[in-house]
Amino acid sequence: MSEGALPKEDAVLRVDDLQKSFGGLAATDHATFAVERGTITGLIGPNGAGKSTLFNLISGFYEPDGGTVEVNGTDVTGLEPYEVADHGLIRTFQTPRKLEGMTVREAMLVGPRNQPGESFVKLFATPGAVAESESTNLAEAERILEEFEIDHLAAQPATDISGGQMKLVELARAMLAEPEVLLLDEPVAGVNPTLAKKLKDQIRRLNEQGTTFLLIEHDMEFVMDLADPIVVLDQGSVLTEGTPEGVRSDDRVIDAYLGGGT
Amino acid sequence: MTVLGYLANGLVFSSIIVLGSIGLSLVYSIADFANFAHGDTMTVGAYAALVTFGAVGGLGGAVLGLPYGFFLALVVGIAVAAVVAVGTEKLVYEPLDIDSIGLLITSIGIAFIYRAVIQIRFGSDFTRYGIQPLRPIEALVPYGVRVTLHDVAIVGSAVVLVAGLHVLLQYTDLGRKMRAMADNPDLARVSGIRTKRVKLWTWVIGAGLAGAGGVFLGLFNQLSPRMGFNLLLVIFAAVILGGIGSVYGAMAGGFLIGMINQLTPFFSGVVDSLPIWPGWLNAALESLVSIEYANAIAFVIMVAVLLVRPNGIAGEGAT
Amino acid sequence: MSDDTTRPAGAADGTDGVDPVLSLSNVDSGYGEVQVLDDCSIRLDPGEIVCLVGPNGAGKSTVLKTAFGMLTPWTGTVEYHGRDIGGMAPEEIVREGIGYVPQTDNVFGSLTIDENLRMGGVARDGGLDEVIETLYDRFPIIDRKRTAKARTLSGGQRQVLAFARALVMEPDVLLIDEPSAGLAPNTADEVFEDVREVNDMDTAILMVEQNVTKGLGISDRGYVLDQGTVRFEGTPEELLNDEEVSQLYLGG
Amino acid sequence: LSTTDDGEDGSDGSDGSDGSDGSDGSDGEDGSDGEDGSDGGDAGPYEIGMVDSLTGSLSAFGERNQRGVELALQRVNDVGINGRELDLIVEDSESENQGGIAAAQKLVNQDGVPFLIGAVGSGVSLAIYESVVQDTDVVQLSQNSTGLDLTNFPGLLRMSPSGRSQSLALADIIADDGYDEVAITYVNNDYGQSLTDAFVNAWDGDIAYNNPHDQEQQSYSSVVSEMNSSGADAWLFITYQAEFATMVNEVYSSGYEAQFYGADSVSGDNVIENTPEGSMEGMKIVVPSAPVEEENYQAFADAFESEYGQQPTSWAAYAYDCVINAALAVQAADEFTGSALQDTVRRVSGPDGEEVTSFEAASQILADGGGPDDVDYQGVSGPIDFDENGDPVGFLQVLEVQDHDYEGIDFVEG
Amino acid sequence: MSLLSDPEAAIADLSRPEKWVLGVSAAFALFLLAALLTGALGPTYFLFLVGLAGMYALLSFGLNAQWGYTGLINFSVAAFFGIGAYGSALMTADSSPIAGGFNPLVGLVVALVLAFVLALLIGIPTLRLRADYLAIASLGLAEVVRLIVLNERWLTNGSAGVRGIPSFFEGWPVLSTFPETMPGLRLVVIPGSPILLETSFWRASLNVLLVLAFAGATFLVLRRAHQSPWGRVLRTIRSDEDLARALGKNTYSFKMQSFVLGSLIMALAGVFYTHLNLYVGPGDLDPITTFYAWVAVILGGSGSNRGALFGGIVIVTIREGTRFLNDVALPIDPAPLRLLLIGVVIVAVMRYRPQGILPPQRELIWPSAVDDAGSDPPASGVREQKGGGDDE
Ligand SMILES: Nc1ncnc2c1ncn2[C@@H]1O[C@H](COP(=O)(O)OP(=O)(O)OP(=O)(O)O)[C@@H](O)[C@H]1O
Ligand SMILES: Nc1ncnc2c1ncn2[C@@H]1O[C@H](COP(=O)(O)OP(=O)(O)OP(=O)(O)O)[C@@H](O)[C@H]1O
Ligand SMILES: [Mg+2]
Ligand SMILES: [Mg+2]
Repeated sequence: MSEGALPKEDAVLRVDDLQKSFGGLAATDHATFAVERGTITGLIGPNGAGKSTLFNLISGFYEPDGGTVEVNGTDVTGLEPYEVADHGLIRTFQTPRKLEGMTVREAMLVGPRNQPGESFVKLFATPGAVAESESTNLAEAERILEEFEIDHLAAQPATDISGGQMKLVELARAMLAEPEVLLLDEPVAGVNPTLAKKLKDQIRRLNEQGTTFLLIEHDMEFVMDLADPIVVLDQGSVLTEGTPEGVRSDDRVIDAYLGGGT
Repeated sequence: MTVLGYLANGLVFSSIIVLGSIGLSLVYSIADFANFAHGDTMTVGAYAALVTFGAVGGLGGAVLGLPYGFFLALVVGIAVAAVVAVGTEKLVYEPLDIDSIGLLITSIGIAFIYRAVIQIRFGSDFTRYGIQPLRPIEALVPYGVRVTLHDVAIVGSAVVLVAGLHVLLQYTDLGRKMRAMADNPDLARVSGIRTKRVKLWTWVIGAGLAGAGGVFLGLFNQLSPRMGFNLLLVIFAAVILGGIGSVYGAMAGGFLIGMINQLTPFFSGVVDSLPIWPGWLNAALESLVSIEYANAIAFVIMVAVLLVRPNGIAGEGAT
Repeated sequence: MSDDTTRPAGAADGTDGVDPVLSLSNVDSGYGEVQVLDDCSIRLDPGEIVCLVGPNGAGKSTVLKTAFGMLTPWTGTVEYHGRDIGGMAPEEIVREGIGYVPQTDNVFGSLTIDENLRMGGVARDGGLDEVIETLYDRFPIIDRKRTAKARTLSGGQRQVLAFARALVMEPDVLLIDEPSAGLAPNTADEVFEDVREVNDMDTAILMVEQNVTKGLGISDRGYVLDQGTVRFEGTPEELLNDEEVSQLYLGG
Repeated sequence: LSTTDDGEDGSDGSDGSDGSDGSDGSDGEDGSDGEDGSDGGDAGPYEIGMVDSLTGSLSAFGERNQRGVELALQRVNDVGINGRELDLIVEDSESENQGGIAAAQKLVNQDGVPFLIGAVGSGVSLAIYESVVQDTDVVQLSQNSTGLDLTNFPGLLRMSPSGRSQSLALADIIADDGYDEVAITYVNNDYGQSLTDAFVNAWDGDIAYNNPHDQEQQSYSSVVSEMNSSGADAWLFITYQAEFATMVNEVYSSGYEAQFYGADSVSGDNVIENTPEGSMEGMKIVVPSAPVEEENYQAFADAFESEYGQQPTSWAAYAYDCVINAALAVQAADEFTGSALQDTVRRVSGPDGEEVTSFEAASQILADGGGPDDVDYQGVSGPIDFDENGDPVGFLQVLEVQDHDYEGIDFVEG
Repeated sequence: MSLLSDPEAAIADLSRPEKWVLGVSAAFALFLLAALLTGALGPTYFLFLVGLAGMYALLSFGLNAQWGYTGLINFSVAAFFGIGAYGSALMTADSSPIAGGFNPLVGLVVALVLAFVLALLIGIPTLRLRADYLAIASLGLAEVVRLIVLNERWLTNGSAGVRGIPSFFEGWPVLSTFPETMPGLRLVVIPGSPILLETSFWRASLNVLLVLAFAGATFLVLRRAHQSPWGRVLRTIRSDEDLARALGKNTYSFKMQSFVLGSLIMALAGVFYTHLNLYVGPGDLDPITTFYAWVAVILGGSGSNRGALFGGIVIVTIREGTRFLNDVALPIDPAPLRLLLIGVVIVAVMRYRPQGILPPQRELIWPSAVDDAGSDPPASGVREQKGGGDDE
């Protein structure tokens, strides 16, 4: 069952024998794999295979029925999401989260972690530091929005944008958090191909700067181009793991996932 | 009084609460706001029945110690409450373009208006239906149960109404449409559900039941312009306890709250007789579990229940 | 702006003399005071599959919402079989024979799969059970979860359910917003296959897709929308082979 | 702009009937201001204020008050005061402190009334006194408050006698009837609490049950069943009519039997109308009253009956007397100011002077050149005669329910 | 409403609803001024109303910090208000059954500490759970607190209430005797209707001073806190708590901070109330206060500090202004009529208020950062800076 779990030298994220069931359904079934530092690891699998569930388990949103999650060598199993995030792991959501009553710009600025201005005391004790970090964050936010070609939306209410734009905001915000590991749940579903291409470059660039990615995506062109290795999940457990070419030509993967068309 | 007796009293009182809480819950889930005018809708029903009963009086024979005229008045009370609610929806709520908390505030205004109109028309003093109160049913007294035929009629009618609602929700499409609307009104329209119509039906049912609750409350106790409003907090507690937006939850919650409310003396008896060890704790408990804290006890129990069943007793409500 | 291989926007020159089933003519539309569509004209002929493509925020979803009465056109007309339906309420449009699958929030989370499908058929006169059984046969992915609440479905499963829900009415025209978003490649293929099949049963389909290759692949015609205006219109081959279009919009 | 030195030094003209002379000089100015403010020359009406429970939990009492007020205003304005009318500005307390204080603030500081009738609940009356009236020379006369605490505030007058005398009387009556054990339930507010405390002090026997109940509950069946379980045969109710009527009905339909006793506020036509025949038979209630057979009460009752089609309640009578007493105070005073009224309000109904039973008669004496001490207005609710604490001399009547109606069986002097 | 240096530009900069509100407010202020000058409105009474408005503004500030910022549904506004009122009253009043006679400042501190403890007691078990827990628990809490105050006579005097409360400035130098030492003034603006300013007027002015100090300080603190990353996290929680958690925010701690902050402000309103009315009773814990605080916050626009202030004023206008409508002689019973009017006004405001009366749609970004970054500041984001802070 864990045949894909090759020993990793420097795993930034390690999932070991993770289990989670809903009612009778084992959404995650003894899943074991590791994400090596510096990689862009793809996570693919049929609809309902348990990919998003796995994200929820890793990031602390679900409490696993069994197994462990390690981030940077620390056991984070059962921690609160914010504690997991403190260890440098940030995730995005498959269905974009709408921030009612906020502009896109504000919604972006929630991203950076440990802002001095998030402490009530510091607001009054060291307003200078707050202002400074706020300026930096603001500039950074505007820069990323520009790169994502949505800077014109900055002052728009975050709920009044198109479906694809929401996905972009979600991704851009996660980047602002400057995580060590970024878990992306279908970042380009619904994103225009031309823009998706640019995002690909973005991710690659961030990766070169040291961010590790774990990426769920059904757009084969996108994953196969970007990710190496690729983990294939089926019915809650790891079906196989390998290079894009290897996975692409694996019969079981073609059967369960890719289908004849690709 | 025996436990059985307290339970019987609780049953009667719960029947009224249940009628109120179902409507509140329905409106909450379909029209998407906590209707603070719901208690006063009960009052509207009660007074409409008062007028009708005054006009027709002890028409014909009697069932369960209640003249036929009373049942006619009950029907009119239900109808008037429904009509008033539908009118309010059409005139006030529908044209509004605000979120649910805005609707909530509006409903506070509506509640004031209902109450004021009733007070202008009927004065603020209390009154009763001109029906001779009954003595307890002799056969039950030896068991410590002291209920009258009227109480039986209240419970019976409530059961009939609740059963009718159950059939309506379960065996007609309306119930499903209501749930669909509660879930996602836009998608409901996209699916072809005529949401305005469903909403009107919701008001008819919810307010109708409230009207019935009001009439029974008048029979059980008395009528005054503040009667429904005074019950509102308890009804809210029942709805929350049952799981907001769940009709069956509201039934269960109403039942439980009504029971707890009537059982306080029993609880205090239990506390008195328990050998609670640190003396001060015993004393504190004895003074706290007493009749003046009846409502507080109901709330504490409600919170305790919720800690065990976080989504209300009915499980998941429509969120 | 346009070149030889593609016809310029709005030049709907009475394609083969057939009357369109659904047409938007010179429509302006938007949300509140924000204009999104700007003089937008789109037609759907009987039996066609038409694919709308374009950047995020171009107004593709807005076209569908305007056609389906979720938004009222500010100017211009929406015609269905030659009748103006602009501004008619969605619940009535469903009864006219148009179906719609929204892009987001497209299932009733607190209802079971079965109830979701039943809700899709509230405007039907009869034969509901049969249709639903057929749909279960066609989409085993949801057949397995009939009594599960829709909110527990995975993203892809939801998409399938939403599609099936719209089919319960056996509509004449189907508007679909990004049917393949979030679907596994094989499931996406199946859905496109289904779209084809539904189309074979004489349902005209207007579809928004970001998976341009596959989307255009099954379509008869395509429109490229940008900033609320139709920039290009043509057959899939024409659009895919056009350098500019492909570069700017199709990620080629 | 000019500086006035208004006589704060007249501290309170309330502790004696003669303590106001010192402040006359400066108040002359106030007097004319008051009139200017109330948009009238000499022909304009005298404006006084009233805080009443028109809405909220005591609104039924407010309604009863208003009937008495209306009748009294008719009486007064049929005759007139120095050729002018009396105008009563009524503000709603919503039966709450906050509302009551706001109402009084408006009346005193906005409308500038020198005479304030108010309020119903003892708590609200005191709240108004402490936060609005205390440091001014405005006269406050509460129409309905029977709470014992008011006695400690001599500046706060009231028309209804302190509940203490009722409590003492009740203790005597119950003991005389041969009971040595009693179950008490009282409404959980200042009124219920203080009357019960006084009763408990005066009562030598056992108390089997003594618990408060909240107002406006939809069911009191647990209360009555606990009273029943307590084993006492004498049950004392210190509560309001609506609550009491509910309890009687619940006692009746539970089949309990006991001898009932009650304080004044459980009596009323509405209780009789809304309880079954025989359910309260033999109940004894102590109510403050003027001796009922007296002609002025009869005249009042007849007028009330013909106006409203029902017997007056004591609350209507109190409010009636408040207005008449105020009107007489206004007529007897040299000027329309608080300090002048402080002086006359006690004297026109005080024991000195000729006993009269109507406004018309009293007004006549004053018009004929009589001073405030030449008149002793006898109210329809009693002889009034405020004592040094601002409480009236109460006459109590003992009522017994016979054939489902109240019959006076005895008088007790307060 | 001073719009500082450049009024014209500032006005031009306002959004439509803001102009509307500004216009109406200005007209209302003029009306009040005229009424005051002509003697139609008694100055002492007016100051009392201002005090009340300040009190409601404080309550709505408090609720706004909970509901408006974070989406915490608190149905026990009256309880925190009551705790503040009783806390101070029991420490200072001479009739207090437990302590009494302390300086009102001690009362203030005790009241705040009590509110703090109570907020923790209810927050700790409920804030970790689903959102409506707080709604339920607070609904119950309000009732429990009210009943305890009503029934525990050894602690609170029970239904008799606490009286003999000194004014807030009792024992302060100068201020404690200020009202008595001020001469009575007589202003004649319109001949024949002089305006009298006497002791009660000066006493009322002190109260207004106090409430302005309370509300002003609260406003400043809230404004800084709200327009900051802190406030932004709260708004994120309000909209989607999961998202905030995913981004590494300790939402439990943030919710607790917001809850405690709001509760303290409500208690502050209670402290003011105590020294305004000099009497507190169990009736002051009536849920109606919670009602009105909610109405104020919603009318003003949830999440907006200026809105909360505005809401407080509107409530007083609705509640006390309707008293004047009784002066119009009508053939019906005036009392329920006022209730009716309050109802109609509430409905009408909800119906006809221009969308987003003082909308909360302020960008929650540290103001100076917007300038520093040199990015084009969104019109709405900085506006609060320019005009908003100075609404009276
Ligand atoms: N909260 C839940 N309760 C019950 N079942 C759930 C829940 N969440 C997920 N499931 C079930 O677990 C399975 C895995 O779901 P998951 O969302 O992880 O799939 P996925 O791999 O992300 O699919 P997709 O690619 O379609 O998003 C599905 O069958 C789904 O129905
Ligand atoms: N509810 C709304 N209120 C206001 N503006 C909106 C709303 N929804 C969308 N918009 C705006 O309308 C424009 C068009 O949106 P639309 O959803 O039609 O885009 P789309 O072409 O479907 O994009 P996508 O491919 O990303 O789904 C966008 O710029 C968006 O910001
Ligand atoms: Mg998924
Ligand atoms: Mg779209």
